[in-house]
Amino acid sequence: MHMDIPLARAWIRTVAAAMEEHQEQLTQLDSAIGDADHGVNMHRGFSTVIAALDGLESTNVGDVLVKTGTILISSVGGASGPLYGTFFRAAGRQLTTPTTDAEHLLAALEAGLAGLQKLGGAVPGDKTMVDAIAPALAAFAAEVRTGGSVDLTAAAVEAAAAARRGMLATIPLQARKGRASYLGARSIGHQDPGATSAALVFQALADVLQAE
Amino acid sequence: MHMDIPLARAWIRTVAAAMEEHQEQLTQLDSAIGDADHGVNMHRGFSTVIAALDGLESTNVGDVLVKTGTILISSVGGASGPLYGTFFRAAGRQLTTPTTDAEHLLAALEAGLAGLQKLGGAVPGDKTMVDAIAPALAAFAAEVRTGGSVDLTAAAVEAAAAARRGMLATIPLQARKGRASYLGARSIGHQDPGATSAALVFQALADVLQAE
Amino acid sequence: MKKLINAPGTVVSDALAGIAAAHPALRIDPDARIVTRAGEPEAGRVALVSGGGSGHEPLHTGFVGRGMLHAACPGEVFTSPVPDQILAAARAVHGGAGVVFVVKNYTGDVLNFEMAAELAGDDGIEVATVLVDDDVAVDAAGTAGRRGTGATVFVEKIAGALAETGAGLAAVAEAGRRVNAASRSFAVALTPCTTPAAGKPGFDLAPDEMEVGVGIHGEPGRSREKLKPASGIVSDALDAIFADRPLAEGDETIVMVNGLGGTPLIELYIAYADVARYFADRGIRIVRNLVGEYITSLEMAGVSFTVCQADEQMLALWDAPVDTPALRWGT
Amino acid sequence: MKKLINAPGTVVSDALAGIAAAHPALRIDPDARIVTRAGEPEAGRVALVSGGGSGHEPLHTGFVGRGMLHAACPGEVFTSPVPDQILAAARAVHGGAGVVFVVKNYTGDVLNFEMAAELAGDDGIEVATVLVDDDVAVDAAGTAGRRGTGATVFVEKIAGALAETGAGLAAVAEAGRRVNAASRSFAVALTPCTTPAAGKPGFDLAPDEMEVGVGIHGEPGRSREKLKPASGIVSDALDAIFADRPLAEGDETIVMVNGLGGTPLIELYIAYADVARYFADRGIRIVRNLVGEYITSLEMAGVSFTVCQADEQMLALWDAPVDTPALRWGT
Ligand SMILES: Nc1ncnc2c1ncn2[C@@H]1O[C@H](COP(=O)(O)OP(=O)(O)O)[C@@H](O)[C@H]1O
Ligand SMILES: Nc1ncnc2c1ncn2[C@@H]1O[C@H](COP(=O)(O)OP(=O)(O)O)[C@@H](O)[C@H]1O
Ligand SMILES: [Mg+2]
Ligand SMILES: [Mg+2]
Ligand SMILES: [Mg+2]
Ligand SMILES: [Mg+2]
Repeated sequence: MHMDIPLARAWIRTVAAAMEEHQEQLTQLDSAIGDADHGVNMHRGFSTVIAALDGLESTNVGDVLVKTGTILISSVGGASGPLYGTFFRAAGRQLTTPTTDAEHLLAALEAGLAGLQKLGGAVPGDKTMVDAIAPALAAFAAEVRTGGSVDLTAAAVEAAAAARRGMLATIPLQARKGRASYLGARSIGHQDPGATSAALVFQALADVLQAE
Repeated sequence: MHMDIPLARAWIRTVAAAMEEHQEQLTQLDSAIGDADHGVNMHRGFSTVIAALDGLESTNVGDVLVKTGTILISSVGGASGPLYGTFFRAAGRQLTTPTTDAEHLLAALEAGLAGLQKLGGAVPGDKTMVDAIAPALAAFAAEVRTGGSVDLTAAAVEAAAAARRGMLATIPLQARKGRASYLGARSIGHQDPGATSAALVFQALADVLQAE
Repeated sequence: MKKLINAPGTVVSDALAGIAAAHPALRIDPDARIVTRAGEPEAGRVALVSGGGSGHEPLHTGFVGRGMLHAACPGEVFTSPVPDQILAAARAVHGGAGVVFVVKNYTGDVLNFEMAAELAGDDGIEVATVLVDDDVAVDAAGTAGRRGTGATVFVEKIAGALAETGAGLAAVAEAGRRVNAASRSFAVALTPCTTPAAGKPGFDLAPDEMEVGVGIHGEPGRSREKLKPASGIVSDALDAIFADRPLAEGDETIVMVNGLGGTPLIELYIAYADVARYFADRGIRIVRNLVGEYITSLEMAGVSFTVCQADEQMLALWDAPVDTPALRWGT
Repeated sequence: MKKLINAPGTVVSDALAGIAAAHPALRIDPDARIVTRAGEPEAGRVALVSGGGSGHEPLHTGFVGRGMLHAACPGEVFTSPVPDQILAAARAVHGGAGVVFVVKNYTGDVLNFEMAAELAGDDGIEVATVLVDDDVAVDAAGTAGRRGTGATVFVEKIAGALAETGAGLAAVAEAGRRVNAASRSFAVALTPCTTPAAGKPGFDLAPDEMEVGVGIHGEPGRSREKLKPASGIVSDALDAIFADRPLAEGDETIVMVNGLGGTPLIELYIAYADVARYFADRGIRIVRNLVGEYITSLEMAGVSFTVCQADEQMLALWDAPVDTPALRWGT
């Protein structure tokens, strides 16, 4: 299985649908340890993205992701806009061909995470979206680099599961980045909203690949 | 039974105690159809009055009532301050002797009511303190002027009962004076706070006379 | 009851201490309970005195200063001041040219100011009273008469500016009365408020209800209705105002969208956008406006609308400099 | 959720329409979502741009005008603006002498302003950023750093006044940074607030509880405590401020007692009386003050305290004329 332009578009559309579906949940999570806007932010961002993708002439997979990131930056605001925006843009910039295989996609997503971390300064354990994305990419890498077969779908399914575990693992953490860090020890016991939306991003990738 | 200066003081002290005891009730009644201050107003007024009476050299019964009214005017504010103040001042001005009998007291209280009505413009049925005071004085007058004996205590007991009936009779009325009138038909079904405090004034008179 | 106070009984005196500390251009007499401009009395100049219950801040204390009031006498929360207090204010600012009392039409305010005017007369102070009664939610018939609400701010600003020019007592009072006659208000509450003394809200409202036609004392309004969007609240309020005093295309107005205490400014601007649209649709001009909190009901959430049909004199006086804690413009 | 709005999704654009209608001295670009002074850009003059999430009004839109900001870019409620918006603001007011970004220290604000600064640099606009981080309720270690709260008002006033004198980019930014370094804040909430999008309060508080050390985004604070009288709240807040940045007898300060949105002015004055007493007891001088609502959290009841140790330059710039919707004095 490779990722081509239609598949990349389907991924982003599925992310958008997931953000819409989970808008309320993300906002309520953000209400507990943040400022109650993460759901609206993600929904506003991705619905702007899919409207913009409709008119996009893309010649390679990266175009779709770069465009996604650019639109996120210009429509979301907050912390998550620049962070997710940078993630997609930095990933997209690596994908200069009409289709891409698991290995290249992984490298691109790793570049995305590196960009996100460089911008936001968060490391795993800080109780942020990084706590879902980093384990997702580690699981993806485990499939791609050490597994015998290089099955993109299987890698994405593993990544989604790992993202979900990472998301749940944010619950006992004390936040050290973002708004939740202001709460100190009171941030413990709450699931991070950004890690939750990140798990949705990887679940969407697994979903569209499995649906193929 | 006559009213002398100590009895007049005892009356006002008993009124003050009643206002303190019923402060909460008066405020809650005023909360329903007014601005939630009648209890505090009456309590502030009468506690200022009794402090001032302590130092008062009075040569006649009227001094006590005039002083009461003057202090109410200068310490209550709101509608009830000038109205009760005028009632006691106008009544007191009629009582220029060290003791007074039922007939003179009645005439004085009638002068008080006249002053109050002249100032506030309310007539019986407007859902105000007048609805307790007017029937109280009518009952008092019935005892004094038409009864064979002229028993001040009996007259005061009748007056207190009539004031109470008048107070309860304000419940079904629609207010036409004071703040409650702003509510229009929504004032119906609530007991008037001023009629309630007025009933306390007459109950206090009956109480001190009966205690003699 | 959650309030940033020290004790229910010291709310007004504690706040006066804060006003004294915050505003060096004001003089506070804590015993007489009056707030005046520094440097009073100023000889030969008509003085404006207003007052009423506390809990409506910035009214009236926040409007003491050059171009507006000379003195304010704050009563207890939602309780009009006593005559002695009003008299003390009149004495403190009387410069020999008379004193204008700006009185909101409530039985308590009217009676206490009346008594004070009598006492002031005994003192040789000439008093003229401007009664403010602009609230169209109240029928004048069968009631204590229309309440005085938002127009009070307009009356105090415009009459205050005229007094500043050296105009005489009759002229200043007349200007205030003309502003009142040209003004109408209407208010809607989204939540009740709690007086420190009562400790409980004046009424209960379901999450989808509002009180329509409320005053500024936390009392229930004329009716309870289902909550509406801002545009619906605005058009109901303005319909009521214009039904009472119609305006024609091209008429010039001063409009105030006033928060009742608990409504955030962002919402007042939303309401003002709807007000501007309503006026534009009818070709009526808003030539001056105030959007903010000017006359409040403690922490009540809600909004009041005041419309004044303004003539040239009113506008010139409106634009005249004012320098008070709550209203300040011009040089 | 009871709000005077038309729809949760149009809160910011509706409010901008209201601001546009209410303030003829401002220009609103509804598409770019920016508010600027009329007559921008003014050639050769350093421009101040600020912005952040909406819901803190009057901050920042209410501080656009002579002597303060040149532009504000309001984001969605509690959401920092996007880079395009900030860039549009910078372009609209850039007079060739550079632009100062006043940025409250939140991850979102910092990142979006950073991106905008990069884009502005590509456009040839020189940008200097003043980061505001005055909230002592947050430990800088192990967190996203101290939040920017009340000191923002001081920074915008003082740096804005300096820009008005024709000072250069570095000097204006440096003045802003000095004000921030000299300022500390602390806030306490008595009730939560509800964002239009969430529809429910950010936390629940029992009738006898308060949240201590809150920010301005409706989030819970550092701790929950039993409600105290105003004097206790004031001394806790000022103790925290002075523990972080001690002041000595005779030091001169500018102090702000700021309502978070739902607290009536009468209560802010009560708190200010306690503040004045606290300072007097220590011989520290309050030489200027603000009491009112300047930086809010929607309808949250509560209060924030900001103390700035002011030197002569700061005081002179503080006193310089300012003419904005929410702050206005001088000629
Ligand atoms: N420095 C950071 N690095 C990575 N992720 C971060 C950082 N700061 C915040 N986040 C993520 O952003 C999420 C919040 O996003 P959002 O609510 O949209 O923005 P804001 O916090 O500005 O309101 C957090 O739950 C967290 O996962
Ligand atoms: N015009 C009037 N004449 C007689 N009594 C009146 C009049 N107006 C009001 N009252 C009485 O005053 C009472 C309210 O007193 P209070 O609450 O102390 O003053 P306020 O209405 O100014 O808050 C009413 O319940 C009513 O009985
Ligand atoms: Mg958030
Ligand atoms: Mg009352
Ligand atoms: Mg009252
Ligand atoms: Mg946010």
